Amino acid sequence: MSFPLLTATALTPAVGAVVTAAVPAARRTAAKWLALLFSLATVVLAAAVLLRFDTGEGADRFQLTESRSWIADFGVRYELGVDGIGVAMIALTALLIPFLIGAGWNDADPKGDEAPATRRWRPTQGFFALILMVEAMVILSFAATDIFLFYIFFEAMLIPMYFLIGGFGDRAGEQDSEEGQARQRSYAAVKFLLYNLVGGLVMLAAVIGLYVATADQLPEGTFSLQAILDARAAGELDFGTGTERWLFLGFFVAFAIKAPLWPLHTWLPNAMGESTAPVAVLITAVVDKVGTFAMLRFCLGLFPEASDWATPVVITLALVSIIYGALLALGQRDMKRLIAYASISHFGFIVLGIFAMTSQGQGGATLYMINHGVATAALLLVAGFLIARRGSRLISDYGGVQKTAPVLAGTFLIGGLATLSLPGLGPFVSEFLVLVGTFSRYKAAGIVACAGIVLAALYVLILYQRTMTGPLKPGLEKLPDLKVRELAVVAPLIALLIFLGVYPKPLTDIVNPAVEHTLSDVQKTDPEPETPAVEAAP
Amino acid sequence: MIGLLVGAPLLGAAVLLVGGRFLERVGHWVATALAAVSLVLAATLFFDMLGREGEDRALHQHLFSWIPVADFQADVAFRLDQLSMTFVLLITSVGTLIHLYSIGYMEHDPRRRRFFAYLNLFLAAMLLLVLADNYLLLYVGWEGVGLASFLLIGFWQHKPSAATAAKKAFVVNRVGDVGLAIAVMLMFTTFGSFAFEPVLAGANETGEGTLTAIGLMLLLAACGKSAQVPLQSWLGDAMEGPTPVSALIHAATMVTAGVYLITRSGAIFNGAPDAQTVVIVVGAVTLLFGAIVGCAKDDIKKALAGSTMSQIGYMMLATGLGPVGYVFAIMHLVTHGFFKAGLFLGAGSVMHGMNDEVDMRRYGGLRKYMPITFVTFGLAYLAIIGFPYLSGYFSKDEIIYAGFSKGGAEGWILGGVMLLGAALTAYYMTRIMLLTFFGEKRWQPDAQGHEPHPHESPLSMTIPMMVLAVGSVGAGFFFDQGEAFVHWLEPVTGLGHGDSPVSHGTVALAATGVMLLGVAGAWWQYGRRPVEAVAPSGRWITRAARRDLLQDDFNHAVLVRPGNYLTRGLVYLDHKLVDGVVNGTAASFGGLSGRLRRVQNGFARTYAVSMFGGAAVLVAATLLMRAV
Amino acid sequence: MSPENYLYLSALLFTLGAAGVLLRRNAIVVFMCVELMLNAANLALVTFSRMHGNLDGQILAFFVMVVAAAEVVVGLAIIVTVYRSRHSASVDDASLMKL
Amino acid sequence: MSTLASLAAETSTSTGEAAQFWVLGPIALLGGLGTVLMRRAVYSALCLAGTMVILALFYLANGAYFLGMVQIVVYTGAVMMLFLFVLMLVGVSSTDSLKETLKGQRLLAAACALGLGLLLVAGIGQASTGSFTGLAQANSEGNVQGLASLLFTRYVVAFEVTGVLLTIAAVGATLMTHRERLERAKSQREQAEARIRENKHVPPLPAPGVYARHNAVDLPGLLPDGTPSELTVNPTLRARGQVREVHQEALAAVRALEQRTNRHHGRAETPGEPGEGGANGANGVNGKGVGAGSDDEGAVTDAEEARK
Repeated sequence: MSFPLLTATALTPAVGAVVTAAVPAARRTAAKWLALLFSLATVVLAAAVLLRFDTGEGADRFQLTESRSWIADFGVRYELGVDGIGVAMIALTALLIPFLIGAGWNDADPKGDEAPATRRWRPTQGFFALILMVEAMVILSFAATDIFLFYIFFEAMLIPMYFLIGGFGDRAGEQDSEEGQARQRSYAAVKFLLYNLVGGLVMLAAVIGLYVATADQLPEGTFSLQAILDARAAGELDFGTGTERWLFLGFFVAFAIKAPLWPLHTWLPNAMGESTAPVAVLITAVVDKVGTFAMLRFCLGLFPEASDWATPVVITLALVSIIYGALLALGQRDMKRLIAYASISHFGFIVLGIFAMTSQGQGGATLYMINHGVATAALLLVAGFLIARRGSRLISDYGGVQKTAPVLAGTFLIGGLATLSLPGLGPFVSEFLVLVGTFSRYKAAGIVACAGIVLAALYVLILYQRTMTGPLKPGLEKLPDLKVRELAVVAPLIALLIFLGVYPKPLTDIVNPAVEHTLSDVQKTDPEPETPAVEAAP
Repeated sequence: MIGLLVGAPLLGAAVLLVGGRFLERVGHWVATALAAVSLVLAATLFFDMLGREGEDRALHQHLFSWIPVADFQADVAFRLDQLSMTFVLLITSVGTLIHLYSIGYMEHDPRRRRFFAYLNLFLAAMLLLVLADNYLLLYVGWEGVGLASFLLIGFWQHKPSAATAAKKAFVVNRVGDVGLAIAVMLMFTTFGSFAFEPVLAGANETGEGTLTAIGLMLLLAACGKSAQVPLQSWLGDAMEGPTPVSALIHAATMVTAGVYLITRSGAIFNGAPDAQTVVIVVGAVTLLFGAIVGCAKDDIKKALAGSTMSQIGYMMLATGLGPVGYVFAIMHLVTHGFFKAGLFLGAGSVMHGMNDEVDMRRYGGLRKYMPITFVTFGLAYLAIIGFPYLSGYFSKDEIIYAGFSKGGAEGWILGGVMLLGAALTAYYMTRIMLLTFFGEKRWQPDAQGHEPHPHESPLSMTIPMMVLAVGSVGAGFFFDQGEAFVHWLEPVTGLGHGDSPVSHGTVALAATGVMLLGVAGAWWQYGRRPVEAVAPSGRWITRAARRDLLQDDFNHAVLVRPGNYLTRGLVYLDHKLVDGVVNGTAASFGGLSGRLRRVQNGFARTYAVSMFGGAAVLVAATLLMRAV
Repeated sequence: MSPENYLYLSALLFTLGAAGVLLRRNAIVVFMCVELMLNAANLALVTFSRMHGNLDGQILAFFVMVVAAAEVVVGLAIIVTVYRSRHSASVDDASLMKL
Repeated sequence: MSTLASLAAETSTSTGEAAQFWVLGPIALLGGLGTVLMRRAVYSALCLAGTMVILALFYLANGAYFLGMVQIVVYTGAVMMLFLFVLMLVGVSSTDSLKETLKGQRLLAAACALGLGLLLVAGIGQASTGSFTGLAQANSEGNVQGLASLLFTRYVVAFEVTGVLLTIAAVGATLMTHRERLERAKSQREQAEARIRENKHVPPLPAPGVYARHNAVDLPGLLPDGTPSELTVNPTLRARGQVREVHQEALAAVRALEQRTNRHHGRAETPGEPGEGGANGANGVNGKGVGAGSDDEGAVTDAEEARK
């Protein structure tokens, strides 16, 4: 354990947050550049993590581990370590944040009436500092292998998110009055907080329960994932069926709220609708992923039997989310809410893949987390640029945009195509893997999920048709095309999408071993093909 | 080498899309050049292939491993055998010609660069589709062409009708794609792979049930892409796109992908007779459906679209017949590619000269004004109606013969249906011909009030038409020389010989007979007397046919409207029910606490009461403890 | 008769006192009722001491008296001051315990 | 005394003690009831005293001679007196109505008290130990000595602590009730000057009972227009809320009388004229003046006589 690389990766944005927040009010631009700088530094460190991670045969599961005693009395340790999935997620997080900062460059500037001199305008510094803070928390929760540690960051994340949602809205809601929007915003923020806090408390109970369970079976209670897994493997640890199921539920509910699974999803559309585009991306592409990631790592790893027991229900919920989210996306009048519901549908796919308990399903789910992150970022950010130009989130306020802003329309279309998982773009790979993985174990579920594909095509194309094509809506004649900054934000994302769609092998190489580990935790193996094909010539 | 085949147009698309303004001037030439490059590559590969013998004609190229997850091994690998070779030649040649044609056709369009980018994109996707070595890669091409057609149909986005048509096409295709996706999954779960060789080899020792399931799913996909009933509704609207697009995508190449898919999966269908029956039925139904629609349309492109559907119906039916039909399906596909492309280009040329007027009742007597178009169009016309010794004659008659050779009652039925189809084909094609080029001129000033001045199109447009005309005249004859085409494809598709109750000659005779019948009927109705400029209301069958036999009304009533209600209802429920429950909980907690607050009224004696109550409870507790 | 009667008596007195505390509003009377309860307790203690034949009970009662005396002194002082400020000795003419 | 001692020494109760218990016990209970139910604090205080005395007797009967004495001296003597003093200070005659102000309080209180009582009784019944060892050898060398030996050996610390407690209590009580006078009291002269300066109540405050049909010190005088004025009553009484009501009939009678006299003198109706009212009032006051209702008639009659 030489240089604590993971800690450094997580600490950089945290430090950045402090530094950014400390910049005096007048020097807004400096704060922005500082934030960008720190986020880029994080990217570099994350890249280092990616390189240092050994994907070879027989490489141990958790790498770059760090372990210090923290609260000795309860066996809480500061334990970090990443498996393939963790590495991928950390990379995604670190990669997205600079784009978000770039996209939100002017979102937190004092708007017209509120002059920078007055104290009451929303300080830019705070905005960027909060974003960096969230990044730090998320990275830590991806890296934490001590359950209690994970829980802490899992919850602490909510605080900066709360302020980001409640404090910085795009002023383009359906309601015109400033107060109305403020009320909507705070409603959304409180809803977000309450939902996640409830989940968190349930999880806390489960965490404590877990500790007790370990404490009276092992020589001393522990929160360490690795220790518990080893004890399980050695047969020293076995929560009874009942206990295990309760604990599983405790964890699962929390994660199901975080990665909104029907019917615990209603906070997402509010939160995403009211917050600025970068924050919305932060919610759906980064923070929510912690939920699905945690399902994969903790729910399955710690409670295999219970997961097996719950699978039918979870899969049903996932299917409902897929169809339900897509249908509601069809019914939305508000661009960002539409994307939010689309995300709910996609999270349905992720959960489906995770609980299909096949290597394709779980590998696909992991890829899905990443691809969905990038795709949603692309789509949502472009939508954000559009909204910022027109000052409205209503789809009905747009039309024929491609005439005045072809590049914007084009990028929007590509983002949309990624969302409907067109082959050649990243999401297709993951979605198809999830489908195959599900199908190979639960045929019916796989087929039902396919309906999601068609619906996705519908809501994306209808959105595109209504906003971008047709005759130009009055008031849009002067709509400017993407600026250089905006293009610089979107273009790399699109390039990344294409790369992930054409050559995802590097990613799968990282992810596969981790998935194998998870599968072995739940003692599952892929179903065999019915009639193994005769070996084909290359 | 094979990779380059796909790569060249892909590169073109990328360059043109990213390239930006300064490519405006040369963009179309770049695109055409790259299309030509792939054509040349294809030609060289073709001759190279001819150089080799029977078995080892098929080429494989493994580029890189695409999605490796456990047993799920998807590679980017190409397979170039006679079947794909045929398609590659068709696609690249027709594609290049149409690129050339578009240079003239899109001359005045400000977004020409993008148009060519899309065309290149389509070429790349289509080539990928036919060259793929496994079904997943094929799926990529499959949706790729869907995307290209979406972009090109909706190319004139400012027209809401175009945008809607594009969306419709993509969504309907998506339904078909789901079929293909499920088929791939089934293959994976059945054979543990979805590359052609293992799947097709494994098909022999797999249960018929599975094969039927896979077959039906593949058929669903084919229906989507090839506009077969019940997923046919998008093709008519697709004519909103620029005419070259209609010619390339919605006549010659993309819509035939379904036929390719089924032929490629022949082994599976051979093992699943039920699936084959369904294919036959679909083909037959579409054949008549398209023909009837084609008879009623006054929009020249829509009429041609109907004809396309019907012709593909022929091919489908042929593929449904199994090894007997595969070869001829492909053969008809190729010849159809030539003459239908020719027809569309002709139609485009006509519209070009008539200020984009599409209503045939406003044409008339154009043969004097645009002779070249007339001649080429005419040749293609003769080809499609199966005029003896033109290409249509050979391919179609073979299919009809194969139909008869199914044997028994089915054989007769199929044969009859196809003959009827042939008659209808002759009818509506003649109708188009008469309405467009014969009779006296019926055109009027358009909305802007300026009289159209019909004129022959520039060379860049007429040359492709001539080439295609030659193709549509000669292809069939050439293919039929010593059954060259049959021998060429046999190693891939296999060849079966049914015993037909009727001889080749009889079939040919019958076909020609009904053809003449159809022509006569059309002349009787449209040739003898002048045609009125506005369509008569006609009988119910005509009206229905004008509305595509109510397909859209059906979809709207059965799918769209209920869907709308469903979504609206769900939105309401989500707000009121799911969200309401949560908010309700919150509210109830608030009320409860408010009520509890009232107990704390601040009066010392109230608190004293609770104290004593507590004391009493404690005493009671102790006593109980003692008692127990 | 058995000395338990004393206990019963003390119980009754205690209850009476309790009732008084709960029912009366005049602070002084409330106080008296408290005294009554204390005395009842004392009676019980004395009886116990007789029962067990040692004096600890009486000692305890003694202490109770002392404490009671102290309590009375302070309590009455409080009452007087409150009365000075509010011109009333009622315990609930105002809900003092609510902000 | 000795008899009592002999009684207590025994391990079983004598009939004499039984008689004493059965006679005094109910009285003690009555006292308790009185304490709780009497409307006037003074009465309840007295009832409490009675109960305490009886309890003292019971102590003696139980062989707790010292406690018995202490009970009488300290409790009945000191504590109750303290109570009475405070009562005097706060107002002897102030009666608080037994009307319950808190909703449901009475019900709850009754329930609690009853429940508690029942439980206690039940507990005693359950825990009853029929036999009991008398205090014979405990009190062998005298009850006081016995207590002392315990008090100064085993319980010495507690004893000291209670001592401290008492001291603190005393100091605290004085501290609380003692008011620091910041400036010296105003002399009468100064007060008068102050009155002149702020020109309020320049003449001395009106005497109570004036213009009323009564000259009791706690009866407020009537203003010329016939409304009673609190000012006329001594502040202390006011503070204790012991100002007596002026009966409405009385006021009505006064008004009626004035009207009649006005009519008699044939003067215009000018109700509430000081002079006249004053005359009448004075007359009324000087005349037989007890009980408002009755002497109105009297006043009327001498008014008639005056006319003839």
